[in-house]
Amino acid sequence: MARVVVDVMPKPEILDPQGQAVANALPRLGFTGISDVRQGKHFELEVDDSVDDETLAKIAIGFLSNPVIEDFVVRRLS
Amino acid sequence: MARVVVDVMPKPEILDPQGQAVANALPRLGFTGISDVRQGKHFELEVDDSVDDETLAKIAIGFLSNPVIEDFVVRRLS
Amino acid sequence: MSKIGVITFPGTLDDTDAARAVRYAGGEPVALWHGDADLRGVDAVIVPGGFSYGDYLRAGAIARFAPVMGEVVTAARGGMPVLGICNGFQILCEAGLLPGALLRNAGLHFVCRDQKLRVERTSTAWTGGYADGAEIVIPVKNMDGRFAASRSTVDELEGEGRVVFRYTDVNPNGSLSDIAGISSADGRIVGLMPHPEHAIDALTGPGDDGLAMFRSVLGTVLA
Amino acid sequence: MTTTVHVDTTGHAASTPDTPQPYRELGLKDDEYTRIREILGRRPTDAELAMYSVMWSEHCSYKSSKVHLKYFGETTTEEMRAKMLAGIGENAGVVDIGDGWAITFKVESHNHPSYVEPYQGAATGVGGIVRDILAMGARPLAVMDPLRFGAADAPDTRRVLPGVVAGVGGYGNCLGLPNIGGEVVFDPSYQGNPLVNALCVGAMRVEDLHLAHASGAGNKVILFGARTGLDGIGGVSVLASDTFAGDEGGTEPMLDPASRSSAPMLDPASRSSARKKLPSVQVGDPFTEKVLIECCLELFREGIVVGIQDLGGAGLSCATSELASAGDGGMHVYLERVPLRATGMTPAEILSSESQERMCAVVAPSDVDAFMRVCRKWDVIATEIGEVTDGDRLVITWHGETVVDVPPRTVAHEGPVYERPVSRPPVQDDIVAATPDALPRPSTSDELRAEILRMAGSPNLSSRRWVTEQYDRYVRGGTVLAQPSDAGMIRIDESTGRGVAMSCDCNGRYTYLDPYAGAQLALAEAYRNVATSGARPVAVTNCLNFGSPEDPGVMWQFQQAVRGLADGCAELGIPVTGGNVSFYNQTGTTAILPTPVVGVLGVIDDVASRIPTGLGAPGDTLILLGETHDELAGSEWAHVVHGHLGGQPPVVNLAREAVIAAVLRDGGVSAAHDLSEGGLAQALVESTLVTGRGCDVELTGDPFVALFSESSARVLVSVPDPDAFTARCAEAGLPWTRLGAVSATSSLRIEGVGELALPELSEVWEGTLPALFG
Ligand SMILES: Nc1ncnc2c1ncn2[C@@H]1O[C@H](COP(=O)(O)OP(=O)(O)O)[C@@H](O)[C@H]1O
Ligand SMILES: [Mg+2]
Repeated sequence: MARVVVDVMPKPEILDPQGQAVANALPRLGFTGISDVRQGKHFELEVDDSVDDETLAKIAIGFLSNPVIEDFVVRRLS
Repeated sequence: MARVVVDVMPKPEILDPQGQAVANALPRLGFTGISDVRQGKHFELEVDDSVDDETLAKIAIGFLSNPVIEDFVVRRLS
Repeated sequence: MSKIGVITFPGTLDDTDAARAVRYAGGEPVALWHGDADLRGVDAVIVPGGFSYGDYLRAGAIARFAPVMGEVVTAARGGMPVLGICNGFQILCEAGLLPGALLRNAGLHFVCRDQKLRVERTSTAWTGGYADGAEIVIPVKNMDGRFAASRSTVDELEGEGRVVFRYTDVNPNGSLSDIAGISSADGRIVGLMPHPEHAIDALTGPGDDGLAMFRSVLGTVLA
Repeated sequence: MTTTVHVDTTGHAASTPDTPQPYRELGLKDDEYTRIREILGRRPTDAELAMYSVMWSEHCSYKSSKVHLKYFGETTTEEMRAKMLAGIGENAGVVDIGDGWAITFKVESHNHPSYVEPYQGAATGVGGIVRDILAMGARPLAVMDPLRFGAADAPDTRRVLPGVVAGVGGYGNCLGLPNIGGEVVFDPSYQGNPLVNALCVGAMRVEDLHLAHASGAGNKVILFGARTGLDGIGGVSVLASDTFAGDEGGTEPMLDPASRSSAPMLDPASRSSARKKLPSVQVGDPFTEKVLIECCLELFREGIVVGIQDLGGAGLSCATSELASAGDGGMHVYLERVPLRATGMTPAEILSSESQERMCAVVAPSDVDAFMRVCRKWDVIATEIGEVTDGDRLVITWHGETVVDVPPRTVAHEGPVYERPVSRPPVQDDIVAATPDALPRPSTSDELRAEILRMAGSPNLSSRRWVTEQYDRYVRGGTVLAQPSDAGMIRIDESTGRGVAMSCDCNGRYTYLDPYAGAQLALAEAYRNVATSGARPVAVTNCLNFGSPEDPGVMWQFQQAVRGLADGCAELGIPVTGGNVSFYNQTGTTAILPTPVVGVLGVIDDVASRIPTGLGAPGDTLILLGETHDELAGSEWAHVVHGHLGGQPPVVNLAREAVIAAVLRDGGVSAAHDLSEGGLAQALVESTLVTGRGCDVELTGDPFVALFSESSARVLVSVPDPDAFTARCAEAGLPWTRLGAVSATSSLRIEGVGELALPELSEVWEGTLPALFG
């Protein structure tokens, strides 16, 4: 068993209104010094040891993210 | 300038319909060996060096997450 | 009578409405079930709106793997007219039948309003009944309606005249180039965010501007 | 996780009578605990204590309100009852609307959870009321959401309102239910205690009515829908702790026990002690509920459901005890069969879990296979968890050991009943004496014009578009009227056009000034809104939101409101078919404005004959039905311009309301809009803006009173043939005033006041909520 993390983020050229909304709200709440915010998704998977990296990449690219608009990163936690 | 990552996840005891939907779909797509999926949010912040950890924690707990139903982790990327 | 299939996925909501619109237009709606790899002999397919699988991962991301979608993709590649409305449009994009993707509305809220559109292309299976450049009002109602694609994809769509509907007045969701609906190159597959099936009479909708879409396809498949 | 679950069996309880139990932490009083011991002849087990405590809470047992609610029954005549197929006491009221159709509708509160977690609180509020309607055997058709928030510009309102609205929309939209109306009201008294009420309407064929009872020994009990998790077990988690935190003992209970458990926003202590003492916030899964609805409807169609009950507050405790109590036998539940989402849950936790999207059905053994087949088709988890027995006990076992053995009626229907002290607060005299008569009034035309604009842009009167745009009002294709109409209207039968209209209203300021009259004014407004759509009002539901029942002044408000509402319904001849009570809505010792939200259901034979809202065609004559008096106490004008609240609310005239309704149903009206908060000025502003047409109006009498008084029983109508129409008014004894005419211009022109161009008005009216909430 391993824990695998997949982070999916909007591509840099894609408008990210959610991140934008957070960035705009922070100064209003009195928090300064944060110049940019992007918001994406964070998945945590419990994975059998039999699942190899190639399979994980397939899951991430074909399902958890849409390559038209998103990038992803897969990490195995020890 | 530093990049800070905040991952916000539904608390373990709280229902996570999104993660559930992904977990249920995987076997139908032919991917086996994944026993559990949880889905949360992933924020990437560009932060001035003046912003200390305490401030980041405040932002994470009071704004990026609702502590009643979510846990969060803050990481500074070097 | 021409048979138009209407797919129901778990979480589909506007299937009865799409079927009603087909009936109003003079066609015979046929219910198609997500789990059956069977189009039941229909002449065209509507992928209706709703929140298939709750839209939890990404709108349309799970539904596109349903057994019935395999059949839809094959039939569509063979020229069968397919209309994706709202969630249906999102599913067609996820399935690769139409380019681009639909993202969270720029305002971050669900938006339900009577929306003005311009019909930009009438040489499709679903818009033949409209006058060129016609201005119509039909409801838009969605959370993820912002059309996004690479610059080159948008240029290609514009260049080939594949933008079928454009928002006029206001852009409700931040779609690129005010795009409300697009088609495949041959005009047989159309996807749009607004809901023509909710504009088939003035009693329950803003008018009946949507009815022509269902009449158009009946003309197409009869021809 | 390898938690060993410590199980307190009935045998163990009998042999350890002196074990101290945390009944106080669970909200039970000493005498209530004593009564439980008497009923059982021993101390309750942990699981029994969990069941009794939650079922005997104010929220589930109505212990403070019962003695007053009886009055609804006492004032309902046989004639009013004639069309009522189910009434108070069932999951939801049901009325026969003709042609074999039955309508079921109910409103419920989800106030406190929506303060703690606005999105999920509101979402699960919608989910809960929809399951109530489903449990009657009906297809849910539409929802409404009466909402109350603190001051519009208060920072916390900026946190709560967007979340609540997104939650109502997120759940309802995903469920495919059109939102056909509601309310958004701001008042500082709701600061820290917003009201989130949710209403659902459903329809069924009369013969499909399913009532919640478990009968027929040998029948199976099936739990289906979502898995059971640790959601909302809140208070009950003290049972699983080894040591009981006594820190709550001394504090005044501000919230009812059912919701108090969710009060701690973040209890640092709870983090260390693993999952113990969880806040009772539930997360909704509208997709699962949508599938559950379709699954249930298919089960009903197959005719294989003997009884059904939704799982809401109090979860399985409530469902099993109510099903068993209402049936003719006992029940045996094998608790270990319940599909769980978390490991190590104790029987008490499983019984108290408020996990959403679950239903419980009673099914004949021969139909179980068919039942399971339908559930599999919809991917709904279904588990046989027990059976109906021929005894009279509810027995719950856990891996063969008995953890509950109780007479179910004592849990579900024979909870404590309180006669709380009732007394009219001494300050009430001062409140009534402080009339608005001395407040400075605008008099010049410029002042009047400016006041119209100021009122139109005030938070309570400004356009609700920012809210309603987040709700799908089209789905299902049957919505005939929704915002901005006075009432929502849906078509029930496509072949005949038969439909229903629904409105819910309350002005808490009126109720504060005079709870008896205020409740009647709420009824009058909802009734009038329904009548204005062209429908015939037939039945009433309510959601009574009040402060603490332990405050005799609040109890007086409650008692007066119930009496006012019941007497009003009797006068109008329409029954109260159900409702909900929400007490403990207060911050500190300050209660909210008493807020009895009243929902009125109307029937229309053919929705094609509905009356559109706003103005008719240019040239149509504008007529004001009813009479205007100098009535500004509790008005929006006094509130917005002077921050004043005192005096007597507008006079109630229910007989007049009924005459107006009858005249409107007769036809001859091209459009209508009722007058309520903001008076005629606001009705004109809204009517012109929603139709985009102008009008020319001449006022009679004092122009200020004509514009801003809130006299009840008034409706603005457009009529193509004024002579015929006014002749009918005269015949019906209905006073009317000719106001002017709909014009082909785009401005509202009021003689002696001036001209208001629609674009200017629109900017003011539409701008307020977006500016506040983005
Ligand atoms: N929370 C809400 N949800 C849905 N519709 C709402 C909500 N609040 C207001 N509306 C709708 O907006 C319109 C105007 O509301 P309001 O002025 O309160 O109506 P009225 O005074 O006739 O009761 C009505 O159609 C009402 O149903
Ligand atoms: Mg009204």
